Amino acid sequence: MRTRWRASTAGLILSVVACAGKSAAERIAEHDRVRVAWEETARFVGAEWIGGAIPDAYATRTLDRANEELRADSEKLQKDDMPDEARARLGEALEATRARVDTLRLAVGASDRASVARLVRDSPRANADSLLRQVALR
Amino acid sequence: MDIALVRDLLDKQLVDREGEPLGRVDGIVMSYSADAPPRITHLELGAQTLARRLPNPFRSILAWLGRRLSPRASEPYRIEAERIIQLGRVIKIDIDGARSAARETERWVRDHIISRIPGS
Amino acid sequence: MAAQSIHLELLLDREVRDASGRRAGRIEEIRARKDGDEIIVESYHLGPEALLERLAAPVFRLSPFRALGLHKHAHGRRAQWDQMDLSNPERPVLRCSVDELVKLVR
Amino acid sequence: MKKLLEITLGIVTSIGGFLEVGSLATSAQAGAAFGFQLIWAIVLGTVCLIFLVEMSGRLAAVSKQTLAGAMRDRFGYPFFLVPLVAMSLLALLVMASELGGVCLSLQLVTGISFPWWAPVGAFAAWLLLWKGTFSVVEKGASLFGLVTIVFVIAAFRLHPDWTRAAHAALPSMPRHEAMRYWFFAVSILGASIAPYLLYFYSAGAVEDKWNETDVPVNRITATLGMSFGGVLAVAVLIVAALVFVPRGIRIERFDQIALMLTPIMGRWGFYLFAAALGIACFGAMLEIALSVAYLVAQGFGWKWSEDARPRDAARFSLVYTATLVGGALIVMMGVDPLAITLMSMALTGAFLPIAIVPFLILMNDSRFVGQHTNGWISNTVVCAIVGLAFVLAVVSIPLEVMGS
Repeated sequence: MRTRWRASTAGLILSVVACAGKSAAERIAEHDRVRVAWEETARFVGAEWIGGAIPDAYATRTLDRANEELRADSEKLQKDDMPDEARARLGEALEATRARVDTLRLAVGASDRASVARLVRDSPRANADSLLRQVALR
Repeated sequence: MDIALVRDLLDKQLVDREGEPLGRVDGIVMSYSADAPPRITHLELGAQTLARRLPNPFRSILAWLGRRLSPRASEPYRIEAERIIQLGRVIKIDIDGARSAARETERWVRDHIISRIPGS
Repeated sequence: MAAQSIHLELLLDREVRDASGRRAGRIEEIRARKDGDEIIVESYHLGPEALLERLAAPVFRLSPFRALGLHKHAHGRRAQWDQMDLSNPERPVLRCSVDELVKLVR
Repeated sequence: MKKLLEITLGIVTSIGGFLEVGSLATSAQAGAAFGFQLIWAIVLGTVCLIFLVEMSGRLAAVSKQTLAGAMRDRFGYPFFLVPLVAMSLLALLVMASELGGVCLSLQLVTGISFPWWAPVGAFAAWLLLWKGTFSVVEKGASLFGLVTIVFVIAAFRLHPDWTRAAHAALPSMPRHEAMRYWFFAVSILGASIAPYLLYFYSAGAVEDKWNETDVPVNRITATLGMSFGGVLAVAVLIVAALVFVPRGIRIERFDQIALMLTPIMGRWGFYLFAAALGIACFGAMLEIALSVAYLVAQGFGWKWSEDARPRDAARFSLVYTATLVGGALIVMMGVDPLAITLMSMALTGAFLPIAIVPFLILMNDSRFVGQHTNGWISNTVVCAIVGLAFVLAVVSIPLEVMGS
């Protein structure tokens, strides 16, 4: 009797946790948040590196980290269940961001300040105001 | 003087004549006979005494471990109840702590591990 | 009868029944008298069944809990040394019935 | 003069214990993700910590017993093992995250990757405990700990909207990512109400030979010391909010947090962040190692004293050495420090009842604290906050683990 009782409660707990997991829309938003977070981190590193505020070792290591995280997230993207159209769009965006981070990483590695400045200026900037409103800081 | 054995004696800190810690009262041995009031004969310290107080699954494992690791150290150490000088926040025992077997493990750790490390 | 040595810490929380099998409580405290070098046991204090009450007794005497009346039924009973048969420490038995024990209200 | 020394015990306990890798990481992440909204969790944690630290000091002053010793004395042996085992395992995990913090600060400064620094950081902490005395730990940590004031300076230089920050001191419901919000709330509570702080503080009070006359000073020490830590954590949250939110950066890894001060102080900001992180975490490592040693030694009745030479308190010294080695091994496995930190803080939240409930029973037992037993205010405040932390942990940990 005891084992049957334990099996049913385990089933109950798992189902509660599973359905409370994230809906497809949330997963898409999550992937987008991760992409923006690392794109902006890369921009921030580039800007501070040009300003001479951070050492080269830190800048290259953090850009490598950004690259790894974006690759890991796109792998996770393939496993998440969501409409294919959204998966393709997100996949492209992640890939584009990763490419930009990679070029920035190479420019910093080569201490090529001019192209770093250009890359930082040109990459699409997150909308600061909307973000501040989202967390009631504006 | 009236004593509540669990509240005032069991698990209390034991110190020797100089006030150096000896351990805690892990066990109390009582001599029981049907026709006379029971008398407290010894206080007991040691890993084996502690292991015996655990619910069963742990008791056998720890007792086995104690025997394997250091049979001599885990031998319970008994102090005659007559040696109790003073009861209170700590219990003072008429013993020279440095040489008493209660500090067996402490001496073992000191001689075999700590004193081998420079600057100890 | 030869004296038998018992480990007092193993008596703790042991359930005590009287000769007819009625429950008298669990051994919570043992009172003794120290005269000179001798420590002589005088009585056994049997606490309530619930372990939590014994541990959290001081908290239950606090005003918020007192209002709930938790402290009221956390009473105990006292068995004199000659009322307790410890020949088998695993199963302490009273030598009298539960009602003959002194009731204690904390 | 002695009273002044006691106040330093409060300040050092709060620096070593309050602002460490846990509160730094959770405050920074919470600020970057939810702006000022989670300031209430820091305030709540600080209030609860003030009560708990005051109590552990009062217990030590009145009963001349430390928290661990009193727990063994009052609850007896088998029950004492539950908090002992729980707190020691938790302390090992928190020790690893603190050592991770020290290694990261060294990595920031030198560029050499962090697992290599683990043996160096652990050895330095061990050497200080091996050769130093309690007052060396106490004075050193509080002196160097003052560098953490850099976060307060940075917060002021960012001219935050103080009224909005004050509003955030009142609890509010999340507007987005509810599970992550509650996970951060419990991690912040777990980071601020660190049980090892209580063992360290009470042992410090006994080692400094406090007595009943010190009870009033103890109240000031606890309030001043812990509020000092609370202010630092709020400052970290504010700076993170104002630096990362407008840049759309959500913190996933420690590396990102290091950028926190650079926009305000340039290269100085980068190195000051590394120094503040390293020193705060190093102070916490010393406190955790000592706390575990106090907990075990006092629980089993061994000789315990940081002032004595290691050979005179052999098993006590062996325990803090083992704790440091254990922490180093976990870090050397290269586990992500932010992951260890967040999980150990959330687990602390879940373990709080095991650490705090026995403590509450002691503080209401006149046999230990004489007539200085708890007023109903401190009892209710602590019960409410510990209950909240436990509920939040039980709700948010499984979902966060499933989520991430």
